Amino acid sequence: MNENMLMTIENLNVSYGDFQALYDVSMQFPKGAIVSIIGANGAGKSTLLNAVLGINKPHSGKVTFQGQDITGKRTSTIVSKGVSLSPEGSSVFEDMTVYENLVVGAFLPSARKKKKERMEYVYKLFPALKEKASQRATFLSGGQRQMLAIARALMSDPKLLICDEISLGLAPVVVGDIYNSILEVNEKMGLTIVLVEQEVKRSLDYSDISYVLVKGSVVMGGPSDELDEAAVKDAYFGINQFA
Amino acid sequence: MKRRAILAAALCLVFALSLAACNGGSAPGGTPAGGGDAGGGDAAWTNGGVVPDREYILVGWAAPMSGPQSIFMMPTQWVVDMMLDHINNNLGGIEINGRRIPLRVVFADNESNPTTAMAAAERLVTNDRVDILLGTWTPVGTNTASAVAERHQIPTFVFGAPEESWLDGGPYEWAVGMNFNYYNLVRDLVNIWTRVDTNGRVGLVLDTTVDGTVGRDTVTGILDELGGFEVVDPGAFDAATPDFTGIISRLRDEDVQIIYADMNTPNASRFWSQLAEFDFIPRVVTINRGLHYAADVGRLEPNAVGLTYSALWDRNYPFSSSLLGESAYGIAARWEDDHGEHYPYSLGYDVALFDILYDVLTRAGTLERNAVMEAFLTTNIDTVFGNVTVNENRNMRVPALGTQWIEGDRWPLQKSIVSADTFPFVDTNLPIVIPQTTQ
Amino acid sequence: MTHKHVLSSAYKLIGIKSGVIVAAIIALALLPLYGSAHAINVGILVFSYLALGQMWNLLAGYSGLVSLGHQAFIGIGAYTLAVVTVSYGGGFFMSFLISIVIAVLFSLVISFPIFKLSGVYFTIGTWIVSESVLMFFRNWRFVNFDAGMNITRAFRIPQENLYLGALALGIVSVALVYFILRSKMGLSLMAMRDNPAAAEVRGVHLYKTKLICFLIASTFITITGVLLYMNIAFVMPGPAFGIDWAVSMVFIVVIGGIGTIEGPIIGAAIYVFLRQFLFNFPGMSLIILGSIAVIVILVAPKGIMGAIHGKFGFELFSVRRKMED
Amino acid sequence: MELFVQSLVSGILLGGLYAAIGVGLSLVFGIMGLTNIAHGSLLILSSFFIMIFVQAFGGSIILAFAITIVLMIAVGVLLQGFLINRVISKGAEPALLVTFGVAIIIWNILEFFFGANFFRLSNPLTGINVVSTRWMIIPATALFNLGISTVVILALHFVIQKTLFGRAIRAAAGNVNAAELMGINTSRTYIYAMCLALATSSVGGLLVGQTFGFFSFSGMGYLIIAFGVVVIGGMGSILGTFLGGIILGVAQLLGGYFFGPGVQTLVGYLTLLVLLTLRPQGLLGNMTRK
Repeated sequence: MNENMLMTIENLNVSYGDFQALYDVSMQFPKGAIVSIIGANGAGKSTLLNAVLGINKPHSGKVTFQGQDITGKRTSTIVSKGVSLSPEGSSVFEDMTVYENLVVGAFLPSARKKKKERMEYVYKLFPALKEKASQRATFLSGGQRQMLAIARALMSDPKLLICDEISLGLAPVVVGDIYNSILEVNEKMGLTIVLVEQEVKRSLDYSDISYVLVKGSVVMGGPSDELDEAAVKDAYFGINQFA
Repeated sequence: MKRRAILAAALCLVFALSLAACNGGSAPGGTPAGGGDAGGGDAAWTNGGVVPDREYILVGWAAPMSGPQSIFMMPTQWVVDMMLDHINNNLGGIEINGRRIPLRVVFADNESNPTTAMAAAERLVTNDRVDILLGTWTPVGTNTASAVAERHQIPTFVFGAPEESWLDGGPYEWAVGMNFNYYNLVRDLVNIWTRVDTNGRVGLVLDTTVDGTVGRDTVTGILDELGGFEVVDPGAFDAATPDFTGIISRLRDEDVQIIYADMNTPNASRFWSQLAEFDFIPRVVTINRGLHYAADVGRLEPNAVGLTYSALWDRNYPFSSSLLGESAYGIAARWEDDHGEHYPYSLGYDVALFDILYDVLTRAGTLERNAVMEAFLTTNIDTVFGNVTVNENRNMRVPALGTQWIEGDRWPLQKSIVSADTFPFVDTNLPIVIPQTTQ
Repeated sequence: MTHKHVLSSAYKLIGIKSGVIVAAIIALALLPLYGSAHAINVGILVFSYLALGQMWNLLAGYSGLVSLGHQAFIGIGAYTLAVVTVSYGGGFFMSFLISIVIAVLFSLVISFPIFKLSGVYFTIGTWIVSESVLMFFRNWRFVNFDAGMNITRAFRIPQENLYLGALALGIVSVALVYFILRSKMGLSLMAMRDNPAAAEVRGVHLYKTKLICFLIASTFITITGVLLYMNIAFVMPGPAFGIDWAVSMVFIVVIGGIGTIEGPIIGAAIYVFLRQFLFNFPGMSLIILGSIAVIVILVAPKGIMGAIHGKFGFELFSVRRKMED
Repeated sequence: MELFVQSLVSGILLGGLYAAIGVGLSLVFGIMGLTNIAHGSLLILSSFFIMIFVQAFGGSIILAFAITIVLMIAVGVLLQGFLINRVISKGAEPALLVTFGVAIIIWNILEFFFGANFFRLSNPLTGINVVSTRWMIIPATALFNLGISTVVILALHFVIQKTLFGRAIRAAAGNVNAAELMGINTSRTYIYAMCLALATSSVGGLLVGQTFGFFSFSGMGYLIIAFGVVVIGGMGSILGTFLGGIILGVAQLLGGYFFGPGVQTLVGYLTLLVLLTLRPQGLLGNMTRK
């Protein structure tokens, strides 16, 4: 396990009752890289994230982060190690103001010290949030909620930021802005990022490594530039032998 | 499918058989004080059954051993142990069918609730197969036990409720009572009021419980008869009332100098402190039912000296227990030595109970029900309540005398009998102390 | 409503288990002949509490209506019995009839405010309704205020008749819930419980279904109240509308196994036998009862039947629609 | 006319006490959506603790109150940590029965030690009237109740709204998974919330102990008041609870003024029901648990 590998997933199996959702999923996440996970609806993307973040307990398999085994640990413990997730549907705290959402984002003791500095950075990254700072999150638009979710995830000063389908239901121009901000964060702060997406082309363009999930198992994986877009699309739609 | 059907069958039949298993009275029927198992014979007992053949007399007592009314049971265990020891050891038991056999008591907790009270009484009769059933303290205990008496034709003795409320479910064929008469109770309180010079304006502060309801009709009747009194009635209040502001303001505006209240202890404490807050303390303040226990009354703020109420027993009654031969004063003093606090009035009832039980069983000489009932009905005995006989309502009427809390010698507060007109044997109408009145 | 497919599978199902169940019912019905007075007395309690528990189960277990206020209906049944027999000298049958009418009217009236609430608000709302009814009866001269009423006519009822009445109530309550769940309404009930929003979308008249269940359960609890008080024979507002009725219903259903038909059966038996056994520990009984409730929940949150169902997949009254395998 | 003013004023003062009784429940109710039936018994438990420590430490009620708060926090940790946290995810009914069980256990243990006697906490302010005119009488004790209750509620409101600890609690109430994603251990947050609730309930226990006095089993009586106050105010809204308390107090006393003393409590409950149906989520209710 060389030290530049931030997180690895080995043969992860997850099932809900007697329905198995993930089959022997293995992935690597090198430090500083942008890794994308591509898969259609129901391919098991969110199940994978929930298993990694400890929201539901995996059946078998191992997740190690910076050499430490975090399989099935409590979500808050995993987050305290430096993993952060901007969840699908950007579940912001509706009854709190934007400012309060961000403050809660910096709940961890390590993040609390740098709260001021990170707050400036995040406001610079997503200027729209600064104007809405004292408004309750429930009044934000779709795009703004997504920005708030990512900003909130950044507030905990993570080592690994996972973005779960941040483009879902957003206008293309808004998605463009968000992706550029993410690229900036990756370059500026060397933050390892995982993009979970349904959109094949953009995933390949923006990421260093990509994995394709079909019906709960990894059918393709490797450096993004080596993967052929057509093959990924076929796999994605489960046309040829992978189905 | 087969396996499930068999499992289903097992479940149903086990369920049916376990119900039938109650037949053998398998569960040990209560832990009778004074030892002895109550398993007993298995003769069907529902109505007119044969007496189970066992070597002792079993008395079942359905009483409030938990919940708000359990305060009445404070002296009971002490009295039961003392009396059973005296009867079984000193007197060698009671002669039944020519042989002296011991007396045993088995308790069942009615949790101060009629639902549990009925279950407790039914269990004592059908499971423990007691020879005599006792049901005590407020209609919750007395009326449910009397209902079981009629249903199972078993001799039942009940006490601790107003005679009028008990008889509301009567007349009973198989239940005999030892209850105070509410008319006499109020009559003595009114007697106190006549001996204090006031403007004769009486304010009623009565809640909606049995005492408040019976009390309102009784007191208005008596005051009309006597004349010279004017009743101010702001209306019945609910026991869950948080505040007496409205009532007190009304009484103050009507310049009332006598208050006749009937409420539980927390309301009495709240009412008394609100009277002080409104600095409206009339010359006579009678609070019935809430001031029975010295420990509770001692916690009233301001000081409760001068408050009057109707005490249902007092150690100063010049009588003694026929069974123990000891005076009421002596028994109460002994209890106070053992427990280090002011004696509770229910002590008198528990001692009188055993005087009566011993006398009835000795005279009956058998456990056959009709003979026992006959013995109950012909009771004429001297006990800590004085001479006790059964009236036409099958009730042994015991006194309820006007009493006042005064400075105590042994305890901070002490009871003094100030009005005993309805009970000729006590002639000590002690002087009435006026509370620190603001009028 | 009589969907061919449902009925056919129902008949097959009934065919196998009915013999067993009917045998048990006969054994219980004959109990007065061979059982002791104590057994009959306990039987009255078991089947009355079974009826209460099964109805609360219909509300909380199947319709998602967690009520803490159904002691109001027990009180209404009790007072109907008291007023009809004592004030008007009517008979028991008359009391049952009138109690049904009052129950339907009262549950209709309170359903307007109560059904506006959902979740925990509904639970608290029902309790506040019950407390209001209690306060009303405690301040009503006609029923002798808080002093209570003695149902003298009920003193001399033979216990066997009460037992058979209770048995009938218990059996009908189980059958009622079983057939409601086997019916079309049962389907919408389950849909409503699992996902109210989705159910609403698919045209399930949420309000109507909930209302029907509420009316059925409330009326049945009222009748059980009448029978219970033919046994208790002394009604006071405090205990008749007391929260301890709700405690016993929750205990029976949750310990037995909520959302199962067998749950309340087991729960009622355990509750009554436990209360009888605890008479041997006067003054301590409630501590033990409370502790057992807490321990069982920790060990088997889904209740006893829930645990059994989980482990062995055993269902006496299964309401699953099985494919014709 | 005087009685109307007196009833209104007494109603507001009484409302302060009702708010103190309800505020602890609003926290637990709002955060965990837990219908805490044991709230009343826990409140009375704190009254008994205060009484014990007053006797044990020579009559200083402030010292006794401080020790009681520490003890009630310990009770909170035990109750939430070992019992309720295990059951809360299993649905409403099991949590309901567990809290019923806890309520029964507490009042019966109290009854085991203290019997059915009536107790009262002494109040140095008894008998002093702040205002004592023909028109209106305001006893110092009642004003003290309103004052303390206001202070506690404002303090709690500040803690919940402005501090990180309070925001973490609100986050856990809003969305459990999202809160966990912030690194907030929601189980431990529930324990903190329960401890905070029991600490504030001790204030209720003190005021109830001084004003009304208490038995071991008076808990259930105060539970219905707490639920009423919380439901009017709006689940989880601390200020709403204060408002709810005042409304209930005034409704009861004005009900007594207009319709006679017998129906004071009944009018209070009917007001609750009317308000509940007009605004099902309560007057200031916003924080409903997802």
